[in-house]
Amino acid sequence: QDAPESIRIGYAIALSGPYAPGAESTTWSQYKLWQDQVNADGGIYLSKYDKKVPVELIAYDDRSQIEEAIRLTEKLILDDEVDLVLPPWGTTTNMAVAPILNKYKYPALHWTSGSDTVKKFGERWPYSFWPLVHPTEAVTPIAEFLKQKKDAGEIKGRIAIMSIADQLGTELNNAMTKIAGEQGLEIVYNKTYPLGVSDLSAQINEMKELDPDAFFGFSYPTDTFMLTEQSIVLGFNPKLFYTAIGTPFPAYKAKFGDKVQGVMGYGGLNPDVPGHAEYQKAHMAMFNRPAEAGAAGNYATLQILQKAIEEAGEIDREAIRDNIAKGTFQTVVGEFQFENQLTVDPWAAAQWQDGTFVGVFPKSRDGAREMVFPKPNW
Amino acid sequence: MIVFEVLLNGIVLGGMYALLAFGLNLQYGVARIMNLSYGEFLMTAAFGAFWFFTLYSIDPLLSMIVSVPLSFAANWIIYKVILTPLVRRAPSRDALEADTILVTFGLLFVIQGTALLQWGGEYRGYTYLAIPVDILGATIAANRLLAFGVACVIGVGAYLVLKYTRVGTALRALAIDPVAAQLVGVNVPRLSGLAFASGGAMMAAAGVLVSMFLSFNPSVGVLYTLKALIVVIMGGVGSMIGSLAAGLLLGLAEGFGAWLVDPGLTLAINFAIFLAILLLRPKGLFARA
Amino acid sequence: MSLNPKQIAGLVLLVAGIAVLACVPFLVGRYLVSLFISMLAFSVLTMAWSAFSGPTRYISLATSAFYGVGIYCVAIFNESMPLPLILVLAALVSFGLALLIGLSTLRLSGIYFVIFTFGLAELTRQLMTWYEINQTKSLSRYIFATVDSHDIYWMLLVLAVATLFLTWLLQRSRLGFALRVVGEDETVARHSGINTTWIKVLIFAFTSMLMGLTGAIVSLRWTYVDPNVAFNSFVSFQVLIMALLGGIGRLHGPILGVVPLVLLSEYLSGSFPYHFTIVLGICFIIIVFYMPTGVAGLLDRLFARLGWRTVA
Amino acid sequence: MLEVRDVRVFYGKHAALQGVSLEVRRGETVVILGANGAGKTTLLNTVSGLIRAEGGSHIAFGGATIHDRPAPQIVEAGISLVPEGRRIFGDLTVQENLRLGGYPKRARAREQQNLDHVLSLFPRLAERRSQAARTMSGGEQQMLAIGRALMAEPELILLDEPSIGLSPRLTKELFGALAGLRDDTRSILLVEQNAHASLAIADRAYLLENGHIVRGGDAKELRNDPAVQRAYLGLE
Amino acid sequence: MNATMLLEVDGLSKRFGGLQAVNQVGFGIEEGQIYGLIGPNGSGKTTVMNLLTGELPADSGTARLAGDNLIGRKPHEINRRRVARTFQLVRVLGGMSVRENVMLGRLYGAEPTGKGAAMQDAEQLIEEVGLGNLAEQPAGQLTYIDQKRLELARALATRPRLLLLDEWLAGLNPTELQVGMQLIESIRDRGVTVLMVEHVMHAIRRLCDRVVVMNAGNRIAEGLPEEVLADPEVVRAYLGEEEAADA
Ligand SMILES: Nc1ncnc2c1ncn2[C@@H]1O[C@H](COP(=O)(O)OP(=O)(O)OP(=O)(O)O)[C@@H](O)[C@H]1O
Ligand SMILES: Nc1ncnc2c1ncn2[C@@H]1O[C@H](COP(=O)(O)OP(=O)(O)OP(=O)(O)O)[C@@H](O)[C@H]1O
Ligand SMILES: [Mg+2]
Ligand SMILES: [Mg+2]
Repeated sequence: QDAPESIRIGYAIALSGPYAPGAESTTWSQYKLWQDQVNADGGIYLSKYDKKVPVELIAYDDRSQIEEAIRLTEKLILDDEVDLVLPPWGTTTNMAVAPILNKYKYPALHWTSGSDTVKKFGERWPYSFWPLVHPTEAVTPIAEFLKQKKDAGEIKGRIAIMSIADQLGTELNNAMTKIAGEQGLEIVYNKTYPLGVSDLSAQINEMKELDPDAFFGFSYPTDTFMLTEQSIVLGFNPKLFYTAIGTPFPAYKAKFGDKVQGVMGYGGLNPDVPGHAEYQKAHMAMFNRPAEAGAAGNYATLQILQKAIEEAGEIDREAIRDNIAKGTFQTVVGEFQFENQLTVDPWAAAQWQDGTFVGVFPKSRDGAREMVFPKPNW
Repeated sequence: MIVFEVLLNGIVLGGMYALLAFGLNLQYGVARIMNLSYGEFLMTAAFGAFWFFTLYSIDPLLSMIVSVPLSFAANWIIYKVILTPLVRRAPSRDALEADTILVTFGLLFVIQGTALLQWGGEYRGYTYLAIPVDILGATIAANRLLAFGVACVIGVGAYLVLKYTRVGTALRALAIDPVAAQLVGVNVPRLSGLAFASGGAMMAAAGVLVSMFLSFNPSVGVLYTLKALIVVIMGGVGSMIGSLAAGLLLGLAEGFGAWLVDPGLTLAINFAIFLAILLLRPKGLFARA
Repeated sequence: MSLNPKQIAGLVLLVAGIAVLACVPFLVGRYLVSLFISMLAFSVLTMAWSAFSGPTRYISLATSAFYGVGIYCVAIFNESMPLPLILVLAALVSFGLALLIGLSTLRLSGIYFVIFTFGLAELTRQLMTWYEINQTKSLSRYIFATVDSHDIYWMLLVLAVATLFLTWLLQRSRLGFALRVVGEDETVARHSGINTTWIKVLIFAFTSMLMGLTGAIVSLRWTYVDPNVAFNSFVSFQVLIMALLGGIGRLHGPILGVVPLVLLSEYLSGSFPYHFTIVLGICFIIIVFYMPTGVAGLLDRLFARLGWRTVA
Repeated sequence: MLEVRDVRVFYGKHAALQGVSLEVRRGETVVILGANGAGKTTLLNTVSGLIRAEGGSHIAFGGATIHDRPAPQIVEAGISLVPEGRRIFGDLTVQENLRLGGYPKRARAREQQNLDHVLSLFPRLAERRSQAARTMSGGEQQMLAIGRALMAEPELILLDEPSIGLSPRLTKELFGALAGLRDDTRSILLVEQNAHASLAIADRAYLLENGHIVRGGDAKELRNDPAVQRAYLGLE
Repeated sequence: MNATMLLEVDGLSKRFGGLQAVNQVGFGIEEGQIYGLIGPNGSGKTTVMNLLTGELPADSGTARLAGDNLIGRKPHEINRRRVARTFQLVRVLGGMSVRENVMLGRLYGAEPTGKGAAMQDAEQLIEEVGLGNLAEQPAGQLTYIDQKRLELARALATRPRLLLLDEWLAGLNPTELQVGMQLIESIRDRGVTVLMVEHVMHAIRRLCDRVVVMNAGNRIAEGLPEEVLADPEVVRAYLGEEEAADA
């Protein structure tokens, strides 16, 4: 049997509309980078034909609309008959296309969706993998850490929470509230705010009055930037300062400079693993900017996929799925292994330390750094 | 004390809302163009300030010297090249509105798409004048205070110009009846273009100021357009003081709503206030006569 | 009612067209079916929108509110209620919401009405978000409906045909006439014995009900719903744009806006994925310049040149 | 000073003016009579530059060609129109409407004098200076429209049925004022249905029918002409 | 007042901000009459019409049409109680044809019918007001006078008992005025009571059975046209000296 001319991989993603910027910086830039690198190397080695086969990407614009994402995913599968489908960007859209991918038995690693709810979909959607850390795992180790500090008498164990009124923010808030209760931490402030607010200084002032030990902003990029700037201006200096999405962005570091020292964020990576530096170099060469942690993680999922294909030796989607499910993968952000389609011990939280965003939890992970605590004042 | 803090924050935030609205008010209230690509000029100017600042360490305020006239010129050209033919051929105001909505929607797409390709999707921001200023015990960021100050200057300035100068009166006349305006010797195409371009210039100024304290990416334009629309309508089309008042009201509502009710409801409260105002005054706070 | 030969021909064509459309799922692949679903959904939304906003010139941006209400009826009750009942509920709730909105907008006109409806839709979304977070402690809902996309297609087709028929009836009726008068001059309408309040609110609510139903049916294809997805204000704008492109005030205008725009978007998003918005934006500008009366107007002129006249 | 030669105007296919020629001399009051739909408004709008005439038409003012100029330039040249339906700026105050009348550069220097003059002509406007024009009564609005046109210091003022909606007393005052307006430099071109009053103050008159000038001549002569009396004066 | 009164207005008042536009105005119209309402510009005549037709809410007062108070009702209710009006600044439905404009009145007014009947009646009314050959024209393209005719036809199509005309004769030349006046007479002759606001004294004298005069919101005189027009106060406020001499 002749080798295929190319491995045709499709994706329907937000190339325009409100999701487009996020999708660009985290996801589809990585698809392009990966394709470039794979093809520069001659392609993916398929043992069945003993040949390297280049990757061909087929892109559609879902215009940030769910309905379109569903339709175009079907189009990729039925009309273009692609070999594989790469996932879209964002929890919402990933959830929307997962049933389709599973219906047609297309394996996918849904990187940009963090939600505790996916845990119950394992059996329903056997072809879907959820490599990112989910809210409960993301906050548990931090709460445990605070508990230790409290027991050691270093802090009183008072925490303040603000969360954005979106799925991830809400889940993080719920998870934190629950675990804080279990760990005997006191929540002194807990408020949500809607997407699109442009001032949170009054809330920061309120929190400042309460003098909490730790602040958790379960936020999205715009508000991550805003919470940080307003906290600096108002001199809000809890010992632990956490903002969720957007914290690892190079733009965040660029904006706040050395002040980011000690700020914590969602997820994480180990920048010291082999390959990471090369990856960053290639990223810089292609996009003229460093890759943020989320983008690097997204790139890692492509490495996993590639390895799974190589192990299958042909485009056999069932085999690829099984390979992902049972393998252990070394990637540019660290090791991955799946259980029930969820990452075993994913990076939960990271921290800016000396200009680099590095994973600090779970401590058991290879390359986990020691926490900087308390965070130096702004 | 906290009351004062909330009040101050509300006012300053309201100033920003008003700042967003002035330009649109000129473009829609005077030049009669519903410009859906309005916010894109804010976004572009914000990027301009960002690049100047990060690449060449040029003060964002200085960058206005470039971006404001540039935006003026760009809007002037858009008005002359794209919009004037539509104004000419429109048999009625409704028809013109339909055409301009479609065209500026297209323009929005073009600008936003180009920005995404050129500048990538990353969030941008820089730190400028993020220094606390103490006002009677309340702390506020200097950059936000600056935006508020500029909003007041532009708002009151534009109001005075429209109300008391010859050109201002001509602009208002033009907004009411372009045909009759010709009969008193008003050069309608030129003044309309001027109003439209000035609106774009104001938006660029707003963009630079807002970029000092809010992060942005290529898709934020639409959000600002919608915010501006709400403020313009709430204040009354064509009334600069109306926009200022509406902006302040929204800012205060947001501040006090967050404090007294729930931060989660701030935007809901904002919309509710907007709706309530329109129910009481169907043509906005400062409806024409 | 007697028909002239041309009308009979038109009718036959229409029935044949519907019959062909009904067979589409057997004729084409699943993907094309999903394209048709898109077109049908937007056709219903745009027809319903045009039925009210076309003649009255009250441009509504509240489409997303009713659409979202329909979606949420499914999201909330899909586990606990049979589908037909949910659809009835979606219709009733969106009708009720529209009555409320309609009654509150009576004193408004022009751009004030437009932005007011936008504000209302956004308020709905904000309140829904707040309610979900504070009451259910979760923003998301899941829809696991067992409805095949073919069934969704047929449901939408029925809805579309019903909408077409109803808007046709409306346009010919006294009520439709009164709506046009309202659009021309409301003062004259009132002084000629038209109860403008009642007519506006009734038709607004009725067309909104159709939007709610569309949302309910379309959402059966979704899995994940949250307020931002369901009450996406972009839908309101898209419907407005499609109606304007098609040409307002004609029965077939909405369809002439929807079909080309969906096809054009489809083509562009495949051919110029990374430049989609730019090309589409340029297309819009070109369309406005060269098709000042919308697609319907263009066809009229084309047919006129060929010596025909369009039906309806 | 105003010379209209062979002016033709079409609305789509409908010919509203089919070759109209007339002239207004300096210091003269000329009235145009015609049934409704004859094309009177069209003629005045064409002279003011609001409507474009077909090729071949010619309009000159003070020796200079003006039919190709935009409306604002024609105002600058010294022609002001009091348009049909008044078209005052409803949302502006009376005072602002009047000041706008003085917007053309030609009239800026003497704005205050002109304003005083207009206010003395129509004292009601002085009383209502800061009222929004929209809320003025019909007749008050008419005064405002005339006042606004006078503010531009026109050499030729075109009036399109100025007496519509005025009370008998004001109509009289208006015609009195119009008679008073004329002096050696200022000319008036008047379109009026009130043929009695207008012929009384006019020097010359034209009859316009279906887009054609059918007669023209001395106002007194026309007033005594039985055919004119039958058609325009309502006398049997 | 006697039993044949169709409309009895009493104590009608309306204030705009600081301006008392209508002040305690009262009068009565007998069925089958033509009744004139005159007064200087800005004296409140149009405002009275707006109050009677529900366009503006009255501050106080009543207006009984055959005993049924109109004040407080909505315009469409008043119209369906057989009161129709025209507007001082013509209002036609510019984008609709002349025929459709008239059909409107018949489809919705006091005796709503179906489309067929409305079409027939409309043809007849169009003929009657002299727009016979223009039925297909968009109303917006008619001349001013023709639009006024059209407004009248539309008002008549609603089948009024009382017709309010606001300067309907304004802008007609003397010859056209003759035709217009005949038209109003013929309307009266078929049983419609008319209340007309008019500045054309010639028409007031010829048509009106009674006249009421307003000045600055107040009723200053009422009576037969000759009486009223000779009243020194009316002369001073409204007619000006010369006209009085003529009369
Ligand atoms: N905008 C227009 N579109 C089409 N036809 C028009 C338009 N304006 C005027 N007409 C037609 O042109 C002719 C002349 O109209 P014009 O308004 O000049 O008459 P006029 O003499 O001023 O009449 P009136 O005494 O009623 O004011 C009329 O037959 C009218 O129907
Ligand atoms: N909406 C309003 N707001 C404020 N003032 C108003 C309003 N409507 C009318 N007026 C004022 O009320 C007075 C009466 O107006 P109205 O229109 O009734 O006069 P009229 O008798 O019909 O005059 P005309 O003969 O000139 O038409 C006028 O002075 C007018 O300026
Ligand atoms: Mg005329
Ligand atoms: Mg009046």
